[in-house]
Amino acid sequence: MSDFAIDILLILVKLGLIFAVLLTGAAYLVLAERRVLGRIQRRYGPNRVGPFGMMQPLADAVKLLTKEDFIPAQADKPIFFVAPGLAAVTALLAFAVVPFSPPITLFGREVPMVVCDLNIGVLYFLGLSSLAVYGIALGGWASNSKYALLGGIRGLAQLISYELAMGLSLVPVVLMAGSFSLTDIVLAQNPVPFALLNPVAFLVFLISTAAESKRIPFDIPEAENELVAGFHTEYSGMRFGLFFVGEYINMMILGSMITVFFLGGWIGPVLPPIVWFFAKVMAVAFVFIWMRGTLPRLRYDQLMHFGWKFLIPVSLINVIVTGALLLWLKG
Amino acid sequence: MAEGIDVYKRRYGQNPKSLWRDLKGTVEPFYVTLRNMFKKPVTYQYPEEKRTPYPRYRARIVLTRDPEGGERCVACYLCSAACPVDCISMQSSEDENGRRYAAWFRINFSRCIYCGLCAEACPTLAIQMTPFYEFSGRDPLKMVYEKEDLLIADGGKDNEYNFYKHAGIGVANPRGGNEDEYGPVDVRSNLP
Amino acid sequence: MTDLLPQNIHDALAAKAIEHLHPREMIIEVLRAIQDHRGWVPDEGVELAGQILGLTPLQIEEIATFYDKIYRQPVGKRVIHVCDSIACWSRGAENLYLYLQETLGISPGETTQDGTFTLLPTCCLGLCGEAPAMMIGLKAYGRLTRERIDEILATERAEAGA
Amino acid sequence: MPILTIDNQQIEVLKGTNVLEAAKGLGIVIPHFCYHEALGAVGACRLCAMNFVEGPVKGIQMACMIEAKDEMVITTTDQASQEMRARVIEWLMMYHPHDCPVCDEGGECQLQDMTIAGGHDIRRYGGKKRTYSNQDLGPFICHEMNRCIQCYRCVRTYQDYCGGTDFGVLGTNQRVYFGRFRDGRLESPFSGNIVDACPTGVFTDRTFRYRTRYWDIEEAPSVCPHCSLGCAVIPGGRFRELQRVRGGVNKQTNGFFICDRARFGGGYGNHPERPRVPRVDGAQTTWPEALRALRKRITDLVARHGPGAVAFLGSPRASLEANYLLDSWAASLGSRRIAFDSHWQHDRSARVAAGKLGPRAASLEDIRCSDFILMIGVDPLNEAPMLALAVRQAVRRGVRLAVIDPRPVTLPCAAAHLPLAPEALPDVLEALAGGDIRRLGRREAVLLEGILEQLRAAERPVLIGGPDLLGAAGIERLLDTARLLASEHRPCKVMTVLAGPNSFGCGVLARQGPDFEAILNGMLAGEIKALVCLESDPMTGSSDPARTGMALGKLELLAALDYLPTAAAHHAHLFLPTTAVPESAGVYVNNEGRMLLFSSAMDPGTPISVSGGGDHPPRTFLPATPGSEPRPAWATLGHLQGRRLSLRDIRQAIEMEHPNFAGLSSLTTGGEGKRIADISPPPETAPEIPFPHSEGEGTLRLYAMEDFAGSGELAGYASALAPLRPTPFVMLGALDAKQRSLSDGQQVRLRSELGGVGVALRVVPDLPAGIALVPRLRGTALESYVPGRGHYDCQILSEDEEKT
Repeated sequence: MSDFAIDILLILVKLGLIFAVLLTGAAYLVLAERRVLGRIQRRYGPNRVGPFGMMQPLADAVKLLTKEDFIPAQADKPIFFVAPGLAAVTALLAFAVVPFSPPITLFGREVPMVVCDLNIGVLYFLGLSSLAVYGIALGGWASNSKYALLGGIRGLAQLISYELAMGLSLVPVVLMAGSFSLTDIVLAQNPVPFALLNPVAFLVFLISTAAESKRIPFDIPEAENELVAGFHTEYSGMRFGLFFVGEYINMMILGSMITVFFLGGWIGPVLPPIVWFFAKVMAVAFVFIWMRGTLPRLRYDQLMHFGWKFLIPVSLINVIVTGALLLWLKG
Repeated sequence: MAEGIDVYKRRYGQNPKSLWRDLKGTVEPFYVTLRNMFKKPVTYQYPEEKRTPYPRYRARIVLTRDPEGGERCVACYLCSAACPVDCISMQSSEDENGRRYAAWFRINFSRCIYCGLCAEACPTLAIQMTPFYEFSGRDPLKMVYEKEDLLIADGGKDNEYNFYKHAGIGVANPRGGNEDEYGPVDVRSNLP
Repeated sequence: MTDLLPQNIHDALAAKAIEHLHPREMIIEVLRAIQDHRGWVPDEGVELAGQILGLTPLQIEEIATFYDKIYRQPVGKRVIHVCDSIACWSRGAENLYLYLQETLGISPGETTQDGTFTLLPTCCLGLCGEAPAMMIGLKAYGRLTRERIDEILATERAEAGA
Repeated sequence: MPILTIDNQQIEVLKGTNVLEAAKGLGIVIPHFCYHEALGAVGACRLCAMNFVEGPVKGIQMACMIEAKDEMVITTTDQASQEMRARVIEWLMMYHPHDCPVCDEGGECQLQDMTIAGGHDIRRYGGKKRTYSNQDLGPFICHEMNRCIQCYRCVRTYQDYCGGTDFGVLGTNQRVYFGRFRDGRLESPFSGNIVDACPTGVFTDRTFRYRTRYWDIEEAPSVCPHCSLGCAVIPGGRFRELQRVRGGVNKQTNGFFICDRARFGGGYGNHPERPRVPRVDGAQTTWPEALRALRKRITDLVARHGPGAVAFLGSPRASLEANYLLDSWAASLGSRRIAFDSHWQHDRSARVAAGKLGPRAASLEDIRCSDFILMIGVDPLNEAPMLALAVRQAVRRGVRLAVIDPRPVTLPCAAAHLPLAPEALPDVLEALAGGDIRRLGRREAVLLEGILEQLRAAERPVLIGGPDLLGAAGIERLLDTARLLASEHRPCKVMTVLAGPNSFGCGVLARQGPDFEAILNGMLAGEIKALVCLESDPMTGSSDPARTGMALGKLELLAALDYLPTAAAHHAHLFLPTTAVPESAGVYVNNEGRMLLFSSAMDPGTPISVSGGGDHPPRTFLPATPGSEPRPAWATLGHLQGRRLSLRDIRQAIEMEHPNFAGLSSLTTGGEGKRIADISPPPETAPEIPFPHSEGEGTLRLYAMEDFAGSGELAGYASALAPLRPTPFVMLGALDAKQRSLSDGQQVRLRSELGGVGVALRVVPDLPAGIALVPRLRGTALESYVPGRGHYDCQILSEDEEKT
């Protein structure tokens, strides 16, 4: 068997694994969110299906699959069909560059624990996370519903606003790591994660990712009390499910990104690196859920105000300060 | 950016404490929610765990009887008039003693919203709400209760009350025989 | 009929009623005639008056139950009407009324055991100038005292007995 | 016209209006009990207190007792008058029992409303309450004296307005009692009005006892179909059943009150045998099937025998719209054989009235305001009861009333009665019109001279006549008399009582058309093969039931549209159910030519009391209401002609075709209606009715007369009226009775061309000699004696004579 074939096989195996882990992860993240929110509100959350409600995601899937797939009369059908997939796929694709463990040696070969260690991983990630909004915008547009359209437009505006802050908050990370490769960034955080070295960038990134994934308090595109359900108002059944899955996969990806960029990736004592990686991702996911259970939704103008007039200036200043500091340290 | 700073100035310039308050207001809730996460949920796990409702809980409706065992309901239609979902219907009638009663009385429990307005409207304390809430069915027709299903052999919440002992029309007692009445007037009396 | 009204009076009243433009005006007259003869006006008396006057019993009864000097219930041979209006009351009628009840052993509206006296209160007799006053039959007595009452009762009892 | 200020608002009112009414005109309704528009003000309840600030009277006054004057300034919301009203209502309520839940008045009780409006919301009196024993007031009225607040409205209604003499007020002081001398039915035929008049639950409708609350009842303004006066009534239904009828207000017709026949005679629509499903040849079928069958059979007959083979019979109890559509259906088929009343004499009379009455027609209000009334050949209490009440109102004002009629016309008021044989009535009319008075007897001539004198002296005299004894020719003569008596400055109005609620409308539609007699001849001759009866029963409706029965037997097709289980409906080859008056909308034209709109109060359907069999209603869900097949006759008739018409379309079509009915489509329910325009060509002169004098020893001329509750077609199916129906009797003059040595109350045998019947004898002192009278009583042996037919020759024998 040639190396190339083995490489392909390994990539396929990794892809399969990642798919499986991401999808089940997303499904259980839904359950985890409902349970945690329940506890925050002093309820139990879903606990009827299986022990501790562990089979709930399965039941949800069955329900979503068996529900009627409703298509509005005047909808732009092709786009309407594609949009939820787009939302899920772009989210999945971003995971290609995430290293979740140091390379391991398997059958005498060194196998990198990343699907594809691009040397411009950061740019790839930024690009894909921006693409994710296509699903929302197109879904909102294709539904031929004013709520959905408004939701899509808001999603676009919100993404543009926060993408900038997110990108700018990554500049110090790249500066500090001296590389665009995510593996290099992780390695650069041994022993001190960037979250401690540059907390401002960390916070800006954390907030921006929350806004990117349209999580509360930034869920303006689907604000229930104004827009019914925003961009997915007209979606039902598994198509709605895809949007949902996309959103939670996105949450996992962003969690991974935070882990990679700021929390030192797999690096940690005692436990195997992959466990550390997942623990950190889960911790970030928990923070997101916690945030949802705590904060109320921002108003649209507040959201824009906060993004443009606060986050971007702060991250710009942070770039300058970090750059200056690095120059001073090295110089 | 200068404008942005102006905004912060306008907002916090006068009172620097406001910034602190805002920050605290953003962070403190995280503590509150976290603390609640470790408290015992208030949920009752219904089919396994049952709660005892208070006596005045509003669930299944009954028709009660007066202390003498007679039907309290006089079929005055006030409950059906008060009912916001029109689930009560009846036909009043008169028995040989001149007592007004319901020839038939029907509550459609598949429509009832247990609001209690009927019990509130009832002038004779006949219609009362009970705390019996485990009450459902799959066949809507089986949820239509007739008078025979609704009548209980008890006075419910006020066992002593008998409307006809106060109504002054001579049903429970002879005319003028209630304790708050004079005997019937005699028009032909010689007394002025 | 004869125990209600003697035939001759009946005929006289009937003749008068035919002449009368408004027989209603004679209601009291006919009722008094019956009462004079019978002592009081039973239901049949009301009906008889109706027959005489060409009116319905109700039209008679409306009048009969209105006036307290027309007795629609049996009374004794003598009916004592004691005035209980303000003028007599201020002159002590209340006490005399109680005294009468005591002497006769009856309460208002009742008849003595021997069937002689019936005691009834009445509103003003028009004898305020001679208060306290009472009326027995058509005879009015004023300036009453206990002694005078005893006297009057004795006379009336004697007359009634005769 | 005084202008006064009430609560800072100015209003101008007619002179003589009281302040309470004036305030009502501004929308300020002050609680009051004793004041009633029809009964007037007596100032007894002391509730309508207002504060008179400026003007001729000052201080707290009873508004109903004070005439509105210029420059009055009145407040109703000041503390003093409000407090006064609150106190008064508290006194009135002191002894009132605690029984609203079991009181039928609850919910529509003026006392409840006024108590709340007066500001009395909590009882302070904790002492004992006065009670009364009740009386049994018969099958119509329930008595509950404990609820009385002594407003005297009942007595004022019963005695003063309606002229009843068996109910009144007894006692004085704290014992005032409203009742009868003894238990028993209230005898006045207007007794039901005390139910409407009583502001609380002392008098309630016994037929409606414990049935429905006001808020559950479906009501709509309607018109009473029992006689031709067109009184406003408000029928109310619940559970698909007509449960009661209340009096409506129409100041031009009935005013505020109605008769007991209207109030308690609504049960015809609830008749247990009412046919509710279409039938073809005796078998129940569906609507489309029945309509198709009828259309096909009629087309076949027309194809085979020509359009003349199909005849139509409208009805004075069907709405104008339905009659019109029947007419237009006949016209579209090409048949001119349509009559609108199976009773020949009634039909002709209605045509005369419709053609000639014109602006001379008197409304009941005209009668109430008249100053001399002559009634000739009319018996109001039996033929048109509210007419008697209208006449009474005039008499109460001191107006003289003369009655010329052989029947012992009973009226709730004093009247000069001249009993003349029916044959003499045309002579009387002639004499009144200026003819020779001496043709009558001496006594009659003297009386008639007097009447004529008063008639000439009166400023607003009204002549009233009925078709039963006068006949069409007599009605025509009555109209001529009125024309001769009237001058430009002095109108002489006429009221003609007609047979049915829509007789007048039918008369306009009928114009020169054939009458039922012609159709009957056609049927007997075999020229007419089919008859379509719209809400009419020729078997009992025509003046000769036997001949009609024979003619109907010869028909190939008898189609009936009806809501009553009549003989015609029973025998019809094709039957289509229609809606009863309270279930449908339409227009009636009353006897003075007033178009009156009635609207539908309820939907047709088998009452729950029937479908539930007395028990609770069945526990099923059905897609359709049981027994809801009846459709309005106009809808069915439109359908049969293949036209989809709304009532509005029909009314506009009627207006187009008959300009008399101008304004028909702009009528509104609950209004006073509108007189039809008088532009119809006068009808041909009605044929004279011969009054043959009877021959032979012991032969009497027997006339049938209407009875209050027993004669009307609708009344006959109203079970609640049963207590008012007399047992069969015959009336005979005192002289005739003496000749035959018969006495009052005796069972006698009545023998005539219709056979022999055993009846009770009533001796009437002043019945003209040679005349006997029987009431037409449906459902008895006297059913076949039809009023208005002329006379029957009869013999009256005692039972013993009969045996020998």
